[in-house]
This record gives sequence, structure tokens and C-alpha cells, in this order.
Amino acid sequence: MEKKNRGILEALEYVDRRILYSLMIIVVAVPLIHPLGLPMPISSFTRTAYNAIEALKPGEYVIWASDVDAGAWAECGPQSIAFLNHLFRIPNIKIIIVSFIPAGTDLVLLALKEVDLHDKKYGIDYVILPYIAGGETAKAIFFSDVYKVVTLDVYGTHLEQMSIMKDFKNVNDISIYTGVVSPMTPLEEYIRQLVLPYKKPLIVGVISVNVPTLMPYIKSGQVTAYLGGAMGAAEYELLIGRPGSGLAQADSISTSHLMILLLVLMGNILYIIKRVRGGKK
Amino acid sequence: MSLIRRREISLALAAIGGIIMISDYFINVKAIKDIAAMLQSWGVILAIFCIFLSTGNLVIYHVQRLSRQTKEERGWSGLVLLVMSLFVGTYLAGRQDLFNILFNAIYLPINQAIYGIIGFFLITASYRAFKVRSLEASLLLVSGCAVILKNAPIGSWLWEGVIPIGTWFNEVGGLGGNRGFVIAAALGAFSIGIRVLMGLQKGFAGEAGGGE
Amino acid sequence: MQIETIIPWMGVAYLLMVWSLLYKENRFFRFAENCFVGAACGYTLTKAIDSLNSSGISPIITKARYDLIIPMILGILILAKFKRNIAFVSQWGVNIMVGIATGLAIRGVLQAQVIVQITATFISLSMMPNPLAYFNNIFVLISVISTIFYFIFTREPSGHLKYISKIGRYAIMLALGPVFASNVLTRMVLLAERVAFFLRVLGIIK
Amino acid sequence: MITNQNILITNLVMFGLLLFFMRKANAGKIPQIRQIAAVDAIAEGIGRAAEQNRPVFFFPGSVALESSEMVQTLAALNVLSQVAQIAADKGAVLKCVAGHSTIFPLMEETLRQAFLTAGTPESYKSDTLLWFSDSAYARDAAVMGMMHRERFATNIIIGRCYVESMMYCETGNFLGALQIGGTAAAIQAPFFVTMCDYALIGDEIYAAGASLSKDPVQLGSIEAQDIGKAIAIVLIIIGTVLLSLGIRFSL
Repeated sequence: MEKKNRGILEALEYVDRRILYSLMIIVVAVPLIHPLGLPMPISSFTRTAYNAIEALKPGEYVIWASDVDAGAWAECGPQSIAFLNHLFRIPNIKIIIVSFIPAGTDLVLLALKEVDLHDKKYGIDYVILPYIAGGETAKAIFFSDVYKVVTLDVYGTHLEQMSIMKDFKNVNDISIYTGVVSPMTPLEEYIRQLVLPYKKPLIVGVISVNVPTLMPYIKSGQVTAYLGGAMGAAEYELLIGRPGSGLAQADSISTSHLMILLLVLMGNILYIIKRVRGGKK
Repeated sequence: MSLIRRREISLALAAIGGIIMISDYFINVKAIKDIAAMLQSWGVILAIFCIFLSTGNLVIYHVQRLSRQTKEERGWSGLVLLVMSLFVGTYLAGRQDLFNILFNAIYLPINQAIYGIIGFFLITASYRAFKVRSLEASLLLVSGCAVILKNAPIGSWLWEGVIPIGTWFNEVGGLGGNRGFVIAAALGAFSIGIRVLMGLQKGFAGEAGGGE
Repeated sequence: MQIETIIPWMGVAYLLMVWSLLYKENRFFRFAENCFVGAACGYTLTKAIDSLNSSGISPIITKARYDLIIPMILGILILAKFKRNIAFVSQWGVNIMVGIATGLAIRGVLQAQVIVQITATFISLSMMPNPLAYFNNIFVLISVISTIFYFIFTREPSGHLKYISKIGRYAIMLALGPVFASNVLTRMVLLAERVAFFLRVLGIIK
Repeated sequence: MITNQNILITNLVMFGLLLFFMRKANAGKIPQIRQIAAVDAIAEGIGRAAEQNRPVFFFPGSVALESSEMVQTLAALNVLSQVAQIAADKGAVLKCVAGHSTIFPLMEETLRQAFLTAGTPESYKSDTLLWFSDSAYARDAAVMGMMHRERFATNIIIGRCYVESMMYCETGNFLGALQIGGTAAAIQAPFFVTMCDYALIGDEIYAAGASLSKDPVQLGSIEAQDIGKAIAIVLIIIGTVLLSLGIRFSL
């Protein structure tokens, strides 16, 4: 009996990892197929971000920066869609979309396919600028005089010909600077080139790994608010009342976290049992 | 010939590059700023040639395998070279449309499949590594699990307390260790950097040139 | 049009091929692996040609940046690595890169990562709003000092100093746990995103 | 004309310390450095690989040379130089992967020099050093496949890694390799600590090369770093005392 027991314990402790992998797929897939509607609290920063955008008035300019590469898109994609859905819903604001990371422009075009544009017209209410190379230097120039670094939009039209650009010369004309940022290099450059000299509110979406890196800037007030990873996106989707892919995945994130915790717990119980038994010997 | 082969030349080049970049930070003279900016734009171009070098090396490696290895190995090397030349070929031919199709049909989906796989590794790692083996391991376990529980949306629904506890570990518990870690590592980084610029770090500086 | 409908299915096929590695290494994985290496290499190469044009050749021609001819020559010399007996010339360009990069990396490191961090640790023990803040600040102070102490290599700690070193090790572990945890979150999101993609293509979810 | 004076002073102080202690060590007063388990494990792991007739894997982190974290790659190359010499001595086959195209020429030179020093320049073969593109996940796929096929006895992964730390270490674990990992990035350290048999964390990766090579100059600079750390501790204590007494100041 004793021997058999030990066998089970051993088997559990050295469980084939393929079994764990299959369990994981099930745990992730089931809530996707049958949403469990697990409760989800909304963090205060997501709410701050939402309120700041909600408070925009007609005629105000917003810059949306898509500073994100493909690797971060799983988290920043839902964030972008949620953010842009909200921005496009607010009547008569002007949205300038820009990117300082090569893949950013392609990705934001991808996101816009899933965004409800309401009655916003390209060239009048929003414009997409092409990728701007040159890192921090380019940002500094862009903020002081847009036309010095970019003269054409992403489709090759001259910016002077667009009515949206009439009242927009530099970053002093905007109310909020917002966007998704990953990797974090552009963020530090924004702090130096945008927040410190121009004192503009900065609202960003970042992937969850980068939240600790962002914390010091949040605490110092240099970044006004942030969305943290896919959970931030899910919360934002809840706030704007448009459930999207972020919210759909929130349940499976909950279940997979629980499973990891249960596994850790089980592993430790087995370990302690084994130690106690070994000690008796 | 023997003069230009000297190791001192390449070491001096590294030192000059480094000194200019450091002076740029501390001395506010336009000439230095200009030279530093110029050097940085040189660096960009040099980096591109590193890509050519590395790619050339990979191509040579696979071409050699084409003639030496077993039939299956040859097939794999052939596949690498074929896909690669498809990308470069459509690009050089100016067929952006075909290039995009290749990108979306090969590069992007495999890329996503690979980053999706990492989650699995994390499970086995947590299962195996988070054990109360010693006080050290237990601290890792406790602080890790507290934050996992805080991060899971369901955590705060199970028990309100997970948020303050998780936040404490995130913002206070780990702060000191993190700071000490960063301070010590920065001193190490500075010291190896200085050694490299002074030419005291043997190894990759091209000793005596060549190696024949 | 046709290709757009096939691409998601190819995505599913690749997903299965790549994830089959979790079971064991097999030919399907090797197919995906080698396709990907070829694709990535080709992609990197096209990007390199692109930027050689935009940051090298075109500034020389249009903006008369003749200084850029020097890195072009040094860059071509880097390729001399292919021929062992003249390989030493490749070291010039490489070492300039090393110099620039090292200079950039270390010039501000002591300020950003030592002085700022030290200053942030200063606390006033005489005025604290509440006992918890008091405890937290002392806790951080002790863990910073002991962690730095742990990283001292040339003096073997003896006697009671050994405990400081040990506390330093514990402080590091407390710092690493939360980092691990936030990675769990990101990775689970990516995993869930891929599973959702899989289910969507198969038509199981919308 | 001089900007960032405070930073300049800090840098000069540290530079002075380094010069002083490197000279002192060069003159024969070589400091002893404490044993680091992971460093001892490197030689042991390579020896084990040679006995089992299986190769050793080395990866120096994946950042580009232009990155501000490239110093960690320099530390990794420092270790690689020693690893290659030990491998040549013990007759183990070494296989390296370059994390980025800009690191490739540096690794090549390091390996060739190390093999030359060990007296076996022929140890450098066409598959000793490979690079699989600057796309991180393509390299990861290739390395995971390589690990499965080559069955490395020892994996040495030192430097600034991103997610590949997890992929390589777990694959290595699955295949039963002895693993030695190291990084000075706090954000990656937990993976090495939990998944590797031996981990070098933080400043240890900078000390590892010195500890392996016993090069007096390097050991001297380690001592200078230690003095720097002692100064940091003293500064923290002084600052806290002054502030508690109500004296305001700025650094």
C-alpha cells in the first residue's frame, strides 16, 4: 500500500510535461468557447485614461502614436482598437495618427479595419502619417514643427492639401498625446521631448511586462494614465461598452493564472509530503 | 603591411570612438556634437554590413551542407536557401505585392506561433521551480504567487486582500533588492566599458591580426 | 482574394507544426523552423538593403554627405572576414562600432543607475506619516544596503557580516518574484491570443 | 562649456578608482575574489560534456551592439573567451549562436583568438558559430530545434536575453542539459534563477570573466568596483542620517 502510494506521488511529481501542456490548452480554450463572465474590477488608471479622452471637446486635436512592433501586438492590438474606437466616437475631434517605429504604421492600419469610424472622414477628421525615422531627434523636431520631418501622409498626399492640417502646426495645438508604446524606448523619449518641454498629458498603452518600468513615470505624474497589457484593454472595452478580443481573453487569463497557482500549490504539497516521509526514514 | 596589421590600430579606433561619444555628453562644443552625430550615422551603416557578413556566413554554411550532408539535411538547407531567395528575389524585382504575400504567409504566422509557445514553458517552469526548498526559494515563491494572484482579474474577486498584498510586493518588497541589483550592475558595466575602451579587454580586439 | 482566405489556414498549420515541438522534435517542426529561418534571413537582408539605401547611398548622392563614404569603405572591409589572411582589416570597422556603442552605453550609466538610485533611497527617519510607511522605508533601506553588500566580491564576509550578505540574497529573491509574475501575465495573454486565433479559424468561436 | 558636471565628477571618481586598482593589481597585488558557484560550474560543465562526447552550447544574449545594454554582451564575450579555451583544452565541441548580426563579428574574433591562444586554431569550424537572422523568434526556433537535435551536455547562456531565456532554458531542462545562465537585467534574472542549475545574477556576470581568466587587470577592476559599492553604501547611510537630522541637500 505504502509503496503504491509513493508511486502515485512520484508520478505526480515527475508528471510528463505534455500532460501539463494539454491541460493548459484546455484551461485556456474552454473560457474562450464558453465565456464564464468572471468578475473584473477596473483599475483607476484605466478609468483616468477613459475620462481624459471622454472630456475632449469638439475641434480639439489628439495625436495617436502607434509605437509598437509585431511582437507586442497581441496586447497592444486590443488596446489600440479600444482606444481608437473611443476616439472616433467622440464628435468633431481631429485625430492625427503617427508612428515612430517601422511596423507601427502597418499595424495601426490593421487596427483601423476593426474600428467603427462613425462619420469621421479621412483628411478632414483624421490623418495617418507615415513612419518617421530618427528616434529622439526626429521626435524633438516633429513636436516643434511637424512639416520639418514629414510632408506627405501615408498614402503620398501632401499634408498642406488636407483640411485637418490647417490649424495644426506643432504639438502645442494638441490636447492629449496618446498611443501604444512597446518597446519602452519611445516612452523615455516622449518624457524628455514632449512632457517636460510642452507639458502635454500623455496617455499610453503598454504590455504588462513593461508596467513596472512605467511605474516611476506614473508616480511622478509624467505619464497621466496607462493601460496595462491585455487586461487594460479588456477594462477599457468594458468602459466604452464594446466588448472585443481583450475582454474575450480576460476569462482565460484568469483561469490560466489559477491553474498555475494550483500547480504550484500541488507541487509544494507533494514536495512537503515527500520531505516529511524522507525525514522519517 | 605589418604596420597596419598591428592590434593597436583597431584598439585606437575603438578608443577614439568611445572618447568622442563620452565627450559629446560632457562638453558643449558644436564641433564635438557634430562629430558625434556623424560617427553615430557611421555606426548605422557599419551595422548594415554586419548583416551582410552574417547572412553571407549563413549562406556559405548551407551551401556547404548542400554538398556534404545526408539527403534529408540537404533538403532542409535547400529549403532555407529557397525561402530566403524568394524574399530577396521578390524584393529586388520590386514586386512589393508578392513580397507582402510571402511575409503574411510565412514570416508573420510562424512568428506568432513561436511567441505563443512560451506560455507553455512558463507552466512547467513554475511547477518545477516554485518550491519551498529553502528560505531563498520560498521568498521567490511567496512574492511571485502574491503578484500572480493580484494580476489575475479573478484574484480580487476571490479575496479583496490580494490587491494590497500584491501591490506591496510589487512596489516595496522588491524595490530594495532591485535597486541594489541595479547599482551593483551599473558599476560592473562601467568598469568593463572602460576596460574595452582602454584596450585592456583581450579577446575580440583583433590581436596581431589574422590568425593564419 | 484567394490568398487572403488561405493565409489563416496556413497560420493554423504552422501553429500545429511549431507547437508539435512540445510533444517531440519532428519533421513538421523542422519544416516550419527552416522556412522561418529562411524567411527571417531574407527579410532582414531586404531591410538591410533598404536602410543601406536610405541612410547610406541616398544621403551621399542627394545631401552630399561625403563623410559617409568612409563607413561604406570600412563596411566593405568588414566583409574581409570571409578571407582569413586579410581578415584583420574587418576589425577596424567593427572596433569603431564597439567604441561608439561602449561610449554611449557607459557615459550616463553611473548617473542614471547609481546616483539616481542612491538618492531615491535617502529617507528621513524623523518624520513618517504612519507606522507602515516607517516600516516600508526601513525595509527598502535595509534591502538596498544588504543587496549591494552581497555583490562585494573581493572581501569574504566573516562573522556577523555574513548575515548581511544573506539578507541581500533574500532581498534579491523578493525582487525577482514579482518580475516572474508579470511575465506570467504577458505570456498567458499571448497564449490565449493564439488559441483564440486557432478557434476562430476553425469556426468554433466567432 | 562643460555640461552635466555632477555626472562628470562621478565618472571621473570611478575612473580614477579603476585606474588605481588596475595598476595596483598589475604591479602584483592581485586581489582574491570570492568563489561564485556558477563560475566553477562552467569548467565542470564543459568537462562533463567532453566526457560524454556531447557538445557545449553558448549564447551571449540577444541585444544589438547599438543597444545601451550591450555592455552585458561584452561581459558575455569575456566569458566566451574563457569557455572556448577550456573547451579546446578539454576537447569539448563548442557551438555558439550569435544573438544579433552586429555581435557576430565580435564573437567570431573572440572564438578565433581563444582557440589560437589554446593552440588549436582548427577547432573553429563552419558550424562553431551560427547566426539565424536578426528576427528574434526565427533564431529561437532554430536554437530550440538545434538543442533537440544536438543534445548539448551543457548550455551556457549569459547576457541580456529577452524571452529566449525561457525557451532555451526550458528546452535544455527537458533534454537534461546542465544549465548555467546569467544576466545583469533584473527583468530576466528570475528565469535564470528558477530554470538553470547555476545562475549568475547582476554584477556576477561582470565578475565571471575575471574569475575564470585570473587576469590581474580584470581582478583589479573588480576591486575598484567593490570600493565603488562601499562608497554607495556609505552615501546611502550618510544621506539618510543627514535627512533624518533635518538637513536638506542635493546630490
